[in-house]
Amino acid sequence: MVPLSWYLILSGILFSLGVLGFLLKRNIITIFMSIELMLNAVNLSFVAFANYWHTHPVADKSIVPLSGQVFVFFVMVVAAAEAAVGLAIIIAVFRTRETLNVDRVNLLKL
Amino acid sequence: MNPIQTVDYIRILPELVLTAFGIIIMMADPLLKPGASRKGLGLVALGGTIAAIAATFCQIAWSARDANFATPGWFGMVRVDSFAIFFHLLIPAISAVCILASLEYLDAQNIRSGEYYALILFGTVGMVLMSSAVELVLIFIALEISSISTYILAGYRRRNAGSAESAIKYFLLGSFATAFFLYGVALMFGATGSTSILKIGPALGSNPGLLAIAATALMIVGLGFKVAAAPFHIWTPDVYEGAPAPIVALMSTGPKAAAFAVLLRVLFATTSSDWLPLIWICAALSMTLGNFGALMQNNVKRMLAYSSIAHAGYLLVAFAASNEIGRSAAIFYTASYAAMNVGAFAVVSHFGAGGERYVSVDDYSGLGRRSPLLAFTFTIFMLSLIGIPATAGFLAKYYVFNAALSANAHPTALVWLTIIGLVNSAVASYYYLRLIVVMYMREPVIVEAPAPASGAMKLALVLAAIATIYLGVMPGRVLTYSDAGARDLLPTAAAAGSATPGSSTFPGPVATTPEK
Amino acid sequence: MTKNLNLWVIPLLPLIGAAINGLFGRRFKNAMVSAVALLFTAASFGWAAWAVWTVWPGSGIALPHIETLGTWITAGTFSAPFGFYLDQLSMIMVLVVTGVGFLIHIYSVGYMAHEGGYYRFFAYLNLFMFFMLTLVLANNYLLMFVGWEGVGLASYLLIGFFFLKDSAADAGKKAFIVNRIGDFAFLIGMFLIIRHFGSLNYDAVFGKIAAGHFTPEAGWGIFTAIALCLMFGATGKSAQVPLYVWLPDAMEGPTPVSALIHAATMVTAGIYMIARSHAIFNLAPHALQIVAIIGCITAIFAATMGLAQTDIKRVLAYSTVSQLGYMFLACGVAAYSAGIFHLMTHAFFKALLFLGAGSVIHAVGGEQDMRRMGGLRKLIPVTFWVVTIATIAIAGIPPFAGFFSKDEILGAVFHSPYGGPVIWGIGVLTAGLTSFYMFRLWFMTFFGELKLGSVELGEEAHAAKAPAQAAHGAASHSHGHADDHSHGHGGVHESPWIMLAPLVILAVLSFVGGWVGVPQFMGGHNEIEQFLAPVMQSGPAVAGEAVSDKDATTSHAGEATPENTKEELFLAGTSVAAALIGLFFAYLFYYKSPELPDRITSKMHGIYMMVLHKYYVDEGYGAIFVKPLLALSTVVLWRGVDQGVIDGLVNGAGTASQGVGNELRQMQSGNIRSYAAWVAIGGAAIVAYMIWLGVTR
Amino acid sequence: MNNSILTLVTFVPAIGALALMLMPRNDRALRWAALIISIATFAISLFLPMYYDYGASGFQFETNRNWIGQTIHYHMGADGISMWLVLLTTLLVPVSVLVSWKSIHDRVKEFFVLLLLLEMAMIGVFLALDMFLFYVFWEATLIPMALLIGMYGHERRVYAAVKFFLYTMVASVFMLAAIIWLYVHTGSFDYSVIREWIRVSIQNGSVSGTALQWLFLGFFIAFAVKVPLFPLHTWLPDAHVEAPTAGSVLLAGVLLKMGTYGLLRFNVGMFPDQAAYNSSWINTLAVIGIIYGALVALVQPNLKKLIAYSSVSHLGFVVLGIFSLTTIGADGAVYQMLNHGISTGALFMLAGMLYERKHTYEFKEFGGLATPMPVYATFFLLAVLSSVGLPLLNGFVGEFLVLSGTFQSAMPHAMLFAILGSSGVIWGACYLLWMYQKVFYGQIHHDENKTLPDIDGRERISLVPLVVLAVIMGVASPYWMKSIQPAVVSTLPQAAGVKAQAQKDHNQDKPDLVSPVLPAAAAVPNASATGGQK
Repeated sequence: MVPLSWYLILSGILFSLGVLGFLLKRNIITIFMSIELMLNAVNLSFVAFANYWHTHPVADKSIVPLSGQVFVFFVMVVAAAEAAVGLAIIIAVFRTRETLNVDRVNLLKL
Repeated sequence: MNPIQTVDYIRILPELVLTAFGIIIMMADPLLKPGASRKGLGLVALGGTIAAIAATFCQIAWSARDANFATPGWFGMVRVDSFAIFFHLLIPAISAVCILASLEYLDAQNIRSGEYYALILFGTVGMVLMSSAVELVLIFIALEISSISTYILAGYRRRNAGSAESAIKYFLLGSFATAFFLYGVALMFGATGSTSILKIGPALGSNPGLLAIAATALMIVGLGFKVAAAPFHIWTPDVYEGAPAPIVALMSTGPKAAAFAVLLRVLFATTSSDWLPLIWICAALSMTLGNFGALMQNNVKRMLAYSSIAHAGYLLVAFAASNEIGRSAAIFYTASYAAMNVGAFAVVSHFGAGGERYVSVDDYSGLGRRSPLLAFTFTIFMLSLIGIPATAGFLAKYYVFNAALSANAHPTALVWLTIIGLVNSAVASYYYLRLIVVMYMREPVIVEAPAPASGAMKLALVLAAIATIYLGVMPGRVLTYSDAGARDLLPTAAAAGSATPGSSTFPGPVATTPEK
Repeated sequence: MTKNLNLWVIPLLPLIGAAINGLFGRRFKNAMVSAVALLFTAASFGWAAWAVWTVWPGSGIALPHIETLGTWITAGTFSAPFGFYLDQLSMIMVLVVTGVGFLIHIYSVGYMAHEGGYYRFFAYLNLFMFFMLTLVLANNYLLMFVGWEGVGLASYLLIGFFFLKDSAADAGKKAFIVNRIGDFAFLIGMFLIIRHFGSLNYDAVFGKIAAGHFTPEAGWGIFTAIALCLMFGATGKSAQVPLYVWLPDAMEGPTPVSALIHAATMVTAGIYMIARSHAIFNLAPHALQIVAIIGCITAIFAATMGLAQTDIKRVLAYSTVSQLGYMFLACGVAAYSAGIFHLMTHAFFKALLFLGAGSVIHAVGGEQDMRRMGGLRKLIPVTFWVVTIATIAIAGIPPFAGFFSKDEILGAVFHSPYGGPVIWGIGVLTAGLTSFYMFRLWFMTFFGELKLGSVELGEEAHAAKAPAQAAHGAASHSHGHADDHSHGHGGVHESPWIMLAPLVILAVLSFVGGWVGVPQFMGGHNEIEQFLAPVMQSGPAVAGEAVSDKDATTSHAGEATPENTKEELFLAGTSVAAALIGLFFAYLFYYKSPELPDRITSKMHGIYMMVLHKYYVDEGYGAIFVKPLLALSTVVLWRGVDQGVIDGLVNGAGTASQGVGNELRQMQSGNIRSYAAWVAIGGAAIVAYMIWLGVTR
Repeated sequence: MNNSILTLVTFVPAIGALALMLMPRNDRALRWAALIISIATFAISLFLPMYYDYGASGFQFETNRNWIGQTIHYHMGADGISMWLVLLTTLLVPVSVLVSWKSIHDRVKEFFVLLLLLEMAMIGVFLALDMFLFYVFWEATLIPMALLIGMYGHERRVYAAVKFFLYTMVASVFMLAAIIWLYVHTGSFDYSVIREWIRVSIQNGSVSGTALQWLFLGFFIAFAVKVPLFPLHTWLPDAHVEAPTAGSVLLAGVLLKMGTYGLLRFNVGMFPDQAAYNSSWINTLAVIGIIYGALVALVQPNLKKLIAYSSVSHLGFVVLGIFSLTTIGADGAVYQMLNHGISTGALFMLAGMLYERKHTYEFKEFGGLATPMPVYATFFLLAVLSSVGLPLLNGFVGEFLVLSGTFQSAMPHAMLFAILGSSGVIWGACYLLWMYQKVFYGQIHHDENKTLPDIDGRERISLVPLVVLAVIMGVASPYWMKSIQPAVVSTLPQAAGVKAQAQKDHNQDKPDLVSPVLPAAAAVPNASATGGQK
């Protein structure tokens, strides 16, 4: 059986990749994708942890370890909503600035 | 037994009411003629916020009758204790004033869409829910509800490049930070097997493991971003500058108050206080960066943005105090800051006129002559932001520093933090004073008189001003509420839940009934 | 037997006069103003005379007679009353002040008749009377200080009476400030008295000394300190070295003012104060020695300066300084009654001299330079005769008043351990010089030819005269009217009788005034010394050194043994001889061969210039104190410390904050990715810190 | 009546300000209304000395009720110190209204509203016995004053207003920190409670000297800036020069007194040991202030600046008297506060009247004004003489007592301080007479000055009360002292740590025992019985 730590390390790597993508990419859409990557990395953790707690039941019976898997759906829903709104905003930016290069979106500063 | 009881609906009544009003507005909007003023919808939204406040009073009444009201409902996800009720009153009130300010603003900016109001209401739902949610994923969702609404609202001046930029910055960075928060939630889930704040505390004990510590750190990052605490404050000036002024009024106070509420709940969930040095540093950094950054600003919105960073810093001082007085002070501070800052941005939004033309400090020259009342109210807000006695800002600061000085843990460090804070507030007085100076001591550079404020705007200003003065002069009642809220926050009280009904009862009706 | 004399009325009457004239005088006619002023001064004199007569020794009323009106200042354990104190000493003083004051008031009616600001003048003059009477009648040092400062104020106002002239305004200011330097020491002296006696009341202070609580061994340092402070205070008011510089300049004031304030009364306040405090001084032999030395130096120093002056009033001014030096000297040798005696006679003849000089100036149309005068003997005979009497009196030729008092002092000096032959010799020399410059004045003014407007004056006189003439144009149109009268008289004329009458009375007093102090070796009884004896002995029967010199003075006055008489006669003869020698040289230089002085001065040009420039003392003070102080204040303190350092720091802090702010906001590059980097770095730091915390735990 | 009189005095101006705000912009009516309100306040305040119990010590007319929660109280009370300072305030405000009658013609309403608000805050500062309340009033004076300077001042008014505000703001936050610290440890804001707590804590050693020292400094810096004590004084000349006349009058007359009042009431009253411990350097600063202020005043080319620096010098006396820690010195200091309010207030009014005519304060524009303006010159002379400390005028009494008290003080180097401080009498004469000569004496060099109108009836009416008071206070000081003295005595240190002082005071009752250099005197009974002639 694959140990929990592997999942967690993978999740951490994915999350870091998301962060790096945000930092290094210039296209707004790509950056947005990086954020999605970060969220999905988190989802991976959730699932991994849910599985872990499923096999290691806790004393407090009111805790429902399966909830971890449910959370993933919530996160996905939220991510979808974010995507909808985000893309709308990106379009608005494109309309006013006619570019998707994030480095050129710097009217407001100092 | 049906796990969901009637009382559970009462527990989310304000959210329900707000959502209902939001949906009504969304549905009504297409029925209105395009290009027509959406003032009517604004009034509906205003009604929604008032209804939400009324719903909160319903909760208060309920809590007086039902000792178990404060126990978590909805499968342990929502806990309506005095703490939550405080924010249930505060946040819709903020929204109400912002809506009042928006009524005039939207006409002035020629924005004709009803979703604006609906979005405010939905955002409010998120904020209100944040304050009563005790489950991390629910908090995440509530956070996203409020955030997504404000992302859109920030970009509402569609023809303005700055507004769009503000929105994209807010959106991208906000999502970025939320991802950190979420990662923290996941790790916390991993560490304890639960995402309920009420349960992770006892599960962790006083010596949490590495995973939990990392989780706390990540959540601090996410929430720190939302409250604009340094070093996560960096988005604030840009976003505030570009966003519509009434929305800035809202998002500099409402989500902030809610995020602080969450921060309070999360940080004090465990008896561990590993995060204290972090908060100390954040507080000192926020105050310093905020105040010094504001010194040289010429754009009033931007200046107030920096100021809001600084105020987040003052608020964090109360966190650093890490005692009940501190928690109470923090709660009180959110209310005080909301009163003065909403007022200040309301003035900015009115004075900015069409296209927010007049937002530089110089534009305010001679305002005391051109529009004495507007200048006078603005002065009240500025004085309050400086922290002059007899205003909300002073008392808020006073309680914060009082808390810091009465802390038992790390007294020396907190004395220093207090001194940093006090010196900062002296430095800060310079840039607030600058506005007063130009208003009263310089001759006007703009010849056209500012348009007379609409009734709604006047009402908004008067409400904010009264609140500012009231909190500064007669804060007694609000303080008893914040004290009660602070008491309910304690993990022990929360764990005991129904065992100590007195502490979880909102003191309002108890205090007021005999008078009536 | 006690009797309420209401002594407070004596000073209060002139104050009422001053108030009436000051508040309403502008609307009064001149006659009304003078009537008010004279009435209240006369009433004050009358009341004083009545009070003195009532308590005259033998009347059965115990002296000193003390009346307390109420508390003036009270704080902690300290309290100072409005109390009045009448003893033999203050009797003499109060009579001299009110008497001479009244005469000078009368004179002023004539002298000031054509000046603007007539009401102002009399208001000030009455105000002066009020303060001077407070000074001499006070029963405690603090109230004396009231008078002390108050006469300084009156002096300031009166010197600066012709305030359109810068020189007058300057002189007034100088007088006040220099006096304040003395007052500063007086204040310290008072603090010391409070510290060690707990009170400033004479009866308390002297009572404690009289009770013999203090031996010189135990109290030596303290009494010396107190005495030195008081003495320094007195040097200011009584124009002694080093603070005499204000008095010659004070001649900018109207001449009656010079007579009243700067000759007869105010300047003697210092002498009065030392005499009043003799109990303290007697316990401080070192201080006495210093008083004697200062008096001696002042006497000779001022006399030499008087030699070369050509301004008639300045000669008198230096003469006053010199005579005050005598009085100081008398106090320094513990011959207080001799000092007071000289004070009294000096008041008569010096007031007379000033008033006479005023009459001369009045006669020659405002001219004050003696080189332009001459031959006035025939033209103004009354003035001539009274001035002659005064000159003889001051020169110390018997049987005029000055002789007795001066002889008394010199005798005491000779015998005293603080004096001795050297100081006595200087005193005699001074007497000779006094005689010389006074007769010089007399000859230059009244003999020879009238040279009005015909003499080409030296540069000095020009320089002095220039501002006055410049001021003249404006002055004649306003009430600030300069001394030079513009109601153009063709020739020299005698003054009206309202001015001459006081002169005559003073002349009589200058003649007979000394007879109250005829020493025993001349067959007199020295009444004044005996009169004052109870006061001067109210001090302690002190042990040691102080007692011996007390004995010396009392023996000198008291008994008359044959050897004593011979010695006294020798001493008196010497001083008369000195006076006659002075007279002879004056006759030689300024009557017989008037070209002689020029020859001498051209030979001894350096010394002459030094004397003419008054030893450059004013210039020296200016260079040492005034200019460096102003430069320090401007350059170092104001521009340097205030604006440079402190404001520099304050403004610098402001600028620095703004600079920091400007740097900090560079963080805000506007670039989303850099923002995200901040968030990421911050987040990484926080996570790293927390994990480090967890790992190390 | 007795316990609402203070509330009445404090808030009548505030109510008046509110009423003015609601009035239409009729300048004439506004002026009259402001005058009537301020005179009414003065009339009400006259009840204080009338009903004051002169036999009692401690606070009177007290009112004490909960304000915020259980700990922050609305606690007001007056003793002999604060009562007279309140009266000084209520006297100076109507006078300031009169003096602003014509000089303020723009934004009249705001002006008088600010003036009355300022009055309320100033009165509150003197009467508050709850530290929180005190701080509220303390800060509340700041805004109206800064606005008065900034809105109605002269060329560099903005700089001056901002400087004034920031200087005092920065300093007072330290006081706030100290107040909070005290609250946290005592659980109370009440002055008497905290004072007692500190006393007890010192006795049983439950509070460290270091902590007290920091607290002392926290209060000290706030007050020292307000006084202003060298080297924290540089805001004052700027503020004065730029302020409108009424602003200067109240600034010098009352606001500076808040600093010295605070030093006496709080620094000395609450921290007796620290006051004694720190007296050396504080007195050094005070003496430097006396001499420095005078010397700098001496070379000012500007009338108002000169008077401003003279305030630095005069307030040095007050600080010296307070930190002599003797009854006499502190009595004198309190008296000197009142005197300075009156004499410097009058000087600023006079300067303002000249400004109305000439629109400048530069000396080179004046000279010879005694001729066209004799009445004005007379008033000016009286004010100058009062300021210079001429006996029989008020200034002398205060200065004398301060210096005398310092001289008797048991504090280290007290005698030296007293002597150096006494030199102030010389400097005072120098700069004030120099000023008087520059303005009034000599020839008139500017033709337009020849026809300057003398002061009119309104101006005379505004000056007369001050001048008359200067004389009365100079001759009848016991009337004031009988209430000041007990208050000072109960404020001055009684704690264990200043035994030397207590010993000293004790000794002063029996002057025979005083001097260490006169041991022979000790055994002899009171000498005045034998020496006095009765």
